[in-house]
Amino acid sequence: MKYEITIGETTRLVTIERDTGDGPATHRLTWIETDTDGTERNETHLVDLLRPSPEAFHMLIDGESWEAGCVASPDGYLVDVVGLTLAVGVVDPRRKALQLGVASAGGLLSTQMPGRIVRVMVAVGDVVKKGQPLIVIEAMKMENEMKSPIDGTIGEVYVSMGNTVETGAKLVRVDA
Amino acid sequence: MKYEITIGETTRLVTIERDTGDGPATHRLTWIETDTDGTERNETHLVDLLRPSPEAFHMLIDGESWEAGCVASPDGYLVDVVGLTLAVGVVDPRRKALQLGVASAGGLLSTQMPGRIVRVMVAVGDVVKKGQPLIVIEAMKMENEMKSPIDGTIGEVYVSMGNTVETGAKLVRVDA
Amino acid sequence: MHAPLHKVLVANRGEIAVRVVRACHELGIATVAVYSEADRSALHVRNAGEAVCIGPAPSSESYLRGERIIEAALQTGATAIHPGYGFLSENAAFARMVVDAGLVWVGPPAAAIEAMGSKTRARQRMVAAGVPVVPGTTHAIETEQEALTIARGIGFPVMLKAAGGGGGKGIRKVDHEDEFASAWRSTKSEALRSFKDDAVYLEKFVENPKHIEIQVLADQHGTCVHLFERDCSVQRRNQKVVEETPCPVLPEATRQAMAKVAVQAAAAVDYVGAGTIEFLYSQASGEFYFLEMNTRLQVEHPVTEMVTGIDLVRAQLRIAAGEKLWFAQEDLRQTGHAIEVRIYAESPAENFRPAPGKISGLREPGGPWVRVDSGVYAGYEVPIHYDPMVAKLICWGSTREEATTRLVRALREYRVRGIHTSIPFLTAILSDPEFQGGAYSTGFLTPDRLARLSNAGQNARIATIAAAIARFEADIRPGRPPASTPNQSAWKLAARPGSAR
Amino acid sequence: MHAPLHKVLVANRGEIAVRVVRACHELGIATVAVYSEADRSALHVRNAGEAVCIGPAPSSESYLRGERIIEAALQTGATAIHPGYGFLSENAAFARMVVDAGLVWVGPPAAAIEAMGSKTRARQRMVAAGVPVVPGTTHAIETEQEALTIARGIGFPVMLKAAGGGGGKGIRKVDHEDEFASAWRSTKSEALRSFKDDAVYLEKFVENPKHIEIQVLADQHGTCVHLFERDCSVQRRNQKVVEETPCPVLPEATRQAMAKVAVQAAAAVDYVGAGTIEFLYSQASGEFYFLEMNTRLQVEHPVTEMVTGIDLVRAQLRIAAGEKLWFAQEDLRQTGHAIEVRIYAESPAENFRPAPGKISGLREPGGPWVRVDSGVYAGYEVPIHYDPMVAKLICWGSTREEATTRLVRALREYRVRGIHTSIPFLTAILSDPEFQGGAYSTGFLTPDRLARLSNAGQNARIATIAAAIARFEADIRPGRPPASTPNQSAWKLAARPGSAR
Repeated sequence: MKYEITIGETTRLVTIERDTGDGPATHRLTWIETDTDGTERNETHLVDLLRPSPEAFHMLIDGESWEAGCVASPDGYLVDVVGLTLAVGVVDPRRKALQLGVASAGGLLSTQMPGRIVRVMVAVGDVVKKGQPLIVIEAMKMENEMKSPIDGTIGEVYVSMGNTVETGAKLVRVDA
Repeated sequence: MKYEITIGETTRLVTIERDTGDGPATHRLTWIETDTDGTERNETHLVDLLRPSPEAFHMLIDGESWEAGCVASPDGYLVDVVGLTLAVGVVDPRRKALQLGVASAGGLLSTQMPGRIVRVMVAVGDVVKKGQPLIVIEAMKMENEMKSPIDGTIGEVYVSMGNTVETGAKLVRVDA
Repeated sequence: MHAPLHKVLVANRGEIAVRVVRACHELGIATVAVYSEADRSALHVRNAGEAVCIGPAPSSESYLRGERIIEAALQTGATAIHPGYGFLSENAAFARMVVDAGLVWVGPPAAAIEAMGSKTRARQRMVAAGVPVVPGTTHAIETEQEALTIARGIGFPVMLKAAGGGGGKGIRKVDHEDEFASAWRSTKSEALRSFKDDAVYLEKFVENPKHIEIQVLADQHGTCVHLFERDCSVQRRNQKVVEETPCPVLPEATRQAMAKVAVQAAAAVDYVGAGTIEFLYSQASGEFYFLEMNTRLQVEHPVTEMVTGIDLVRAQLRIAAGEKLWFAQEDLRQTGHAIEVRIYAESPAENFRPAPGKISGLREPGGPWVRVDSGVYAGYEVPIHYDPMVAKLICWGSTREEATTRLVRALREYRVRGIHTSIPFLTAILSDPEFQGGAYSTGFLTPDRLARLSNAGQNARIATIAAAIARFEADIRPGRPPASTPNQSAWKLAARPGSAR
Repeated sequence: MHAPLHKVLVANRGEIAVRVVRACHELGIATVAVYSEADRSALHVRNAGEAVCIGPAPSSESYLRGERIIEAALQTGATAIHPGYGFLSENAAFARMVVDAGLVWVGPPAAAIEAMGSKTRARQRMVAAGVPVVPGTTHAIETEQEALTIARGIGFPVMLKAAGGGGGKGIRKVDHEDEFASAWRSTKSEALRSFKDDAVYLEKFVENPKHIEIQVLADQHGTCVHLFERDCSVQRRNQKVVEETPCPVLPEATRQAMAKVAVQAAAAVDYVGAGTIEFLYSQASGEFYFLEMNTRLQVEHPVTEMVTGIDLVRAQLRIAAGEKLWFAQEDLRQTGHAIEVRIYAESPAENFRPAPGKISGLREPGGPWVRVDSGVYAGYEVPIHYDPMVAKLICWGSTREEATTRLVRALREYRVRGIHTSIPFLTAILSDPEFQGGAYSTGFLTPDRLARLSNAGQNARIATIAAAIARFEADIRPGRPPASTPNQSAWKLAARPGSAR
């Protein structure tokens, strides 16, 4: 199998298969790594995977011991390595073409954290600028301003003051 | 609901129902407790149950904070309270009559621990005494003799040397 | 064991409630936890002997409801109340209510809380007691014109501070005279909003100071000792992030002078119990100034415990029970070095946004001289209603280097799955050369350094591999957990020819 | 950091492998774990930097295969091998192979291991060095007749011991002359079976002694210091169960005399690294006798670390790297008190049967001065192939009482679900008045006391309630987890009128 795997600005095209060699490895991964000076080289890793508990991936990568937590996200996985969680995008290139028809989330503002809506600063029809605060969410004694992702007009407001929202909840739609 | 609950030599007939009072309690339990001097008195407990993780029961019993681990066993539950695990028998008296037809496990020797069979000291047809060692299981660098539960004749041997056995595995059947 | 403290109600939540319950149980004292409806599953409820629900999730309807808490104490037969830190711990009216209800208050007398509660009044008391304070006014200033005149006298930059302030709020630095008018107005209105008191005073701005504080313990019989200093200069938004003792750069003579002043300050308000006197220390001039006194246990008390061997919570309880101090000043030593980091449910890489949620997996570090004071467990849902601090990690070492490397090791061992935490950020701070040098000031976390440290610790290749495997396994056998559980793996290995070689 | 110890291979498993990996990482040393096929999921594999599979589950085919382990070291670029305790740690031939392969051996020279490996040879060396040994023979005895004559001279009861013995095996007490013949024959045959050497010697039986041992540290430059004593007298089947320091009843003069003798003993064999000299101490006579030397780290080393502040594993590594000792004897102090208990996967109430299996839930205790050295984690399957010790719990306190009550608190906080452990038995020991008195001897666990303590800690009413609720919920809604998860509970509370009052 091949996947396009994206972290931040970097995308790697990773080939992965079950390892059938004599060693303890369970998986074999290869990709072409582009170094900072632009040169390209093949990277291959043999991985022996074990899941010691439901949330943990323990991997012996070429004999090196690493642990990661992997939680599925809409675009791929949230992967935690030595305490830092990275958003890792995973795309199957064969399916990519099928997904091009889906509308972009451009003007949709949703929340990355659960919390309580303490201020709604716009109403349907208001004209807003990119970066303008639209909603304030309180979580853990801190107020957090949720800003407009684009210039536009408020098309819909999905929440009102006092609402409790979960991660991923839609807040406001801004129409360009 | 009513259950006969047995720990060691003591059996209590416990009535349990959902609590519908105003307090935070989720369950209400009552039974007649016999004190050491033979006097009987009613015991009633209001319990607020929470399962903070799959293996743990956290109970506020009349406001007291207690934790127990409960794992189902053939006869009821293995219940761990402050580190000590007790075998607790639970019988629904309505179903008890139905179960009287089931044969007793009298002559069946099974293992309470996983391990490796390192000695089989009897064969089918051997006459054995109650308490006579029949099988030796090794676990964690220690040898453990498994003894005949009754006087009788060996009817069947289910394991052989070198086998690895799991908890609950049948070892030998002794016919009276 | 301690007759007056037969059963203690702990009027707090989180790690500090767990900490106090532990100390009580070690002394043979029964405990009562209180909890809000959002905290039924909290660790302090699991660990305490009894638990009473005191109201809905918002603190104002539960942990701040003094009369409800006292009612819970009376109802359960508790004989004393320990307030922890935060919430009602520095509320003099509550302390008085507790005593009036016939209960023991595990804390200083209400009068001492009051004397230190107003910053201007505290400054007056300290000046009277001969304690050095940051140059400035000891009273609230009436008019903008008067304030500007004083500011000119002291010289810019100056600090405008709310008299009733605390927790890093109601503080504003003014660099130039032409910013003064707007700063004056906004400080006053913030003070009114936050503390219902628009009194504002003025202090000289101390350039790149260290925040150093002295722990004191005083009994009810007039004896007061200090337990040396803590350096809490690593701060973000006026909140402490890392604390250590000893301070790596404090000259011995200054340490002693500061400690002496701290004991004076405590004596000036007839202090009883555990308290902390905070100072600003200028590395340039060698001078130090009284900042404020915290009339309660501090979050960072463990580092003092680790180097002195004194259990401060146990000491609070014994003092509250009327015991005389069982050691003298000259019995106390600083042995080795201790560092604490505060672990928050937040995402440093996303501008430190709060990150409540379910902790799907947890493995805390262990081994020698590693102390975890945690308020959470595997499977716990960190609620959105309270402070995001989920645990403290403290390491001791025979030297500062040993303590630091041990703490880095422990942070790298820490596994918290399901929520973001400040762990990688803390690891980066401890690995920073300026931190390691020891001379860092409260200005350590400059915007540049903050940006660098809060994005440290990426293991992009490892994350790439993990994500690829997770997706591959999900595609190959959907619905099943990717790859093998331990047992299956052992079988697989055994079944595969050649793998045993 | 330590050039000769660039990367260390840890030739062990379980908690001690985790312990050594931690010390290495704190020193900036890379680590390699080795593991058997049954240990792919073991904690030391997760915590180490690299890991190499060295063979099937049985120790004889993995952890005892010296040549395979050395191969793994060379293949991964490790420059040193730390053996932990047990397995190959006291194998002189392996120590020699390691050095011959050009690797650093983190342990004493092979010659010192050999000198102490044979009990009769060690006794000869100690007598020559002026160290008091238990009265008896210093050589193996040839004939039964000769042995009986010696036994009569010493006076019954006597101990027959295998010269090659260890770990509590090959030892037999003979109370009367008429039991002598059969005891002689069975000790010899057991010695041959267990140690491939039927040499047997004879010692006076010391009545109700304390088992006291002295920790020593020696560098490669001729300096040797002691780190005081440990009292390991709580034993079951000659296995230590609880260890503490200081010994609660040892007179100071005896402590000093014993420590001096221990340093002499180590010097007599040109010892290097961490080692332990074990003594029997008679409380009746005040005399003490050399028993044997363990030429490796001990299971119970943490209690010494807690009272001295010296990290013994770090010290082993620095000594192996060639460093001179960085402190002198007079710098060392015993501060406070430390106690360790060994937590086994076993069922005390069922005659201590081993209890391997899956740990379905785990919550380790925390807070001040609580140290957990664990080899397991939640979800781990404790294998049937190895020693049943799963963790050690160590507490420090400023006094023995503080350490004891803290340890009881920590044991009561410890949650291990899914397997039986010795936790309730250990709690009962610490609560026993004779243990608390401190004068207990190796005879402490009499059959009566053992029966009582191994069945302690029943909470029958609580278990009754839990089982009733579990069954009720299973009957009411089969297939669902009984009762609510934290979140559901909060909703339920919120939805129920009146509950908020």
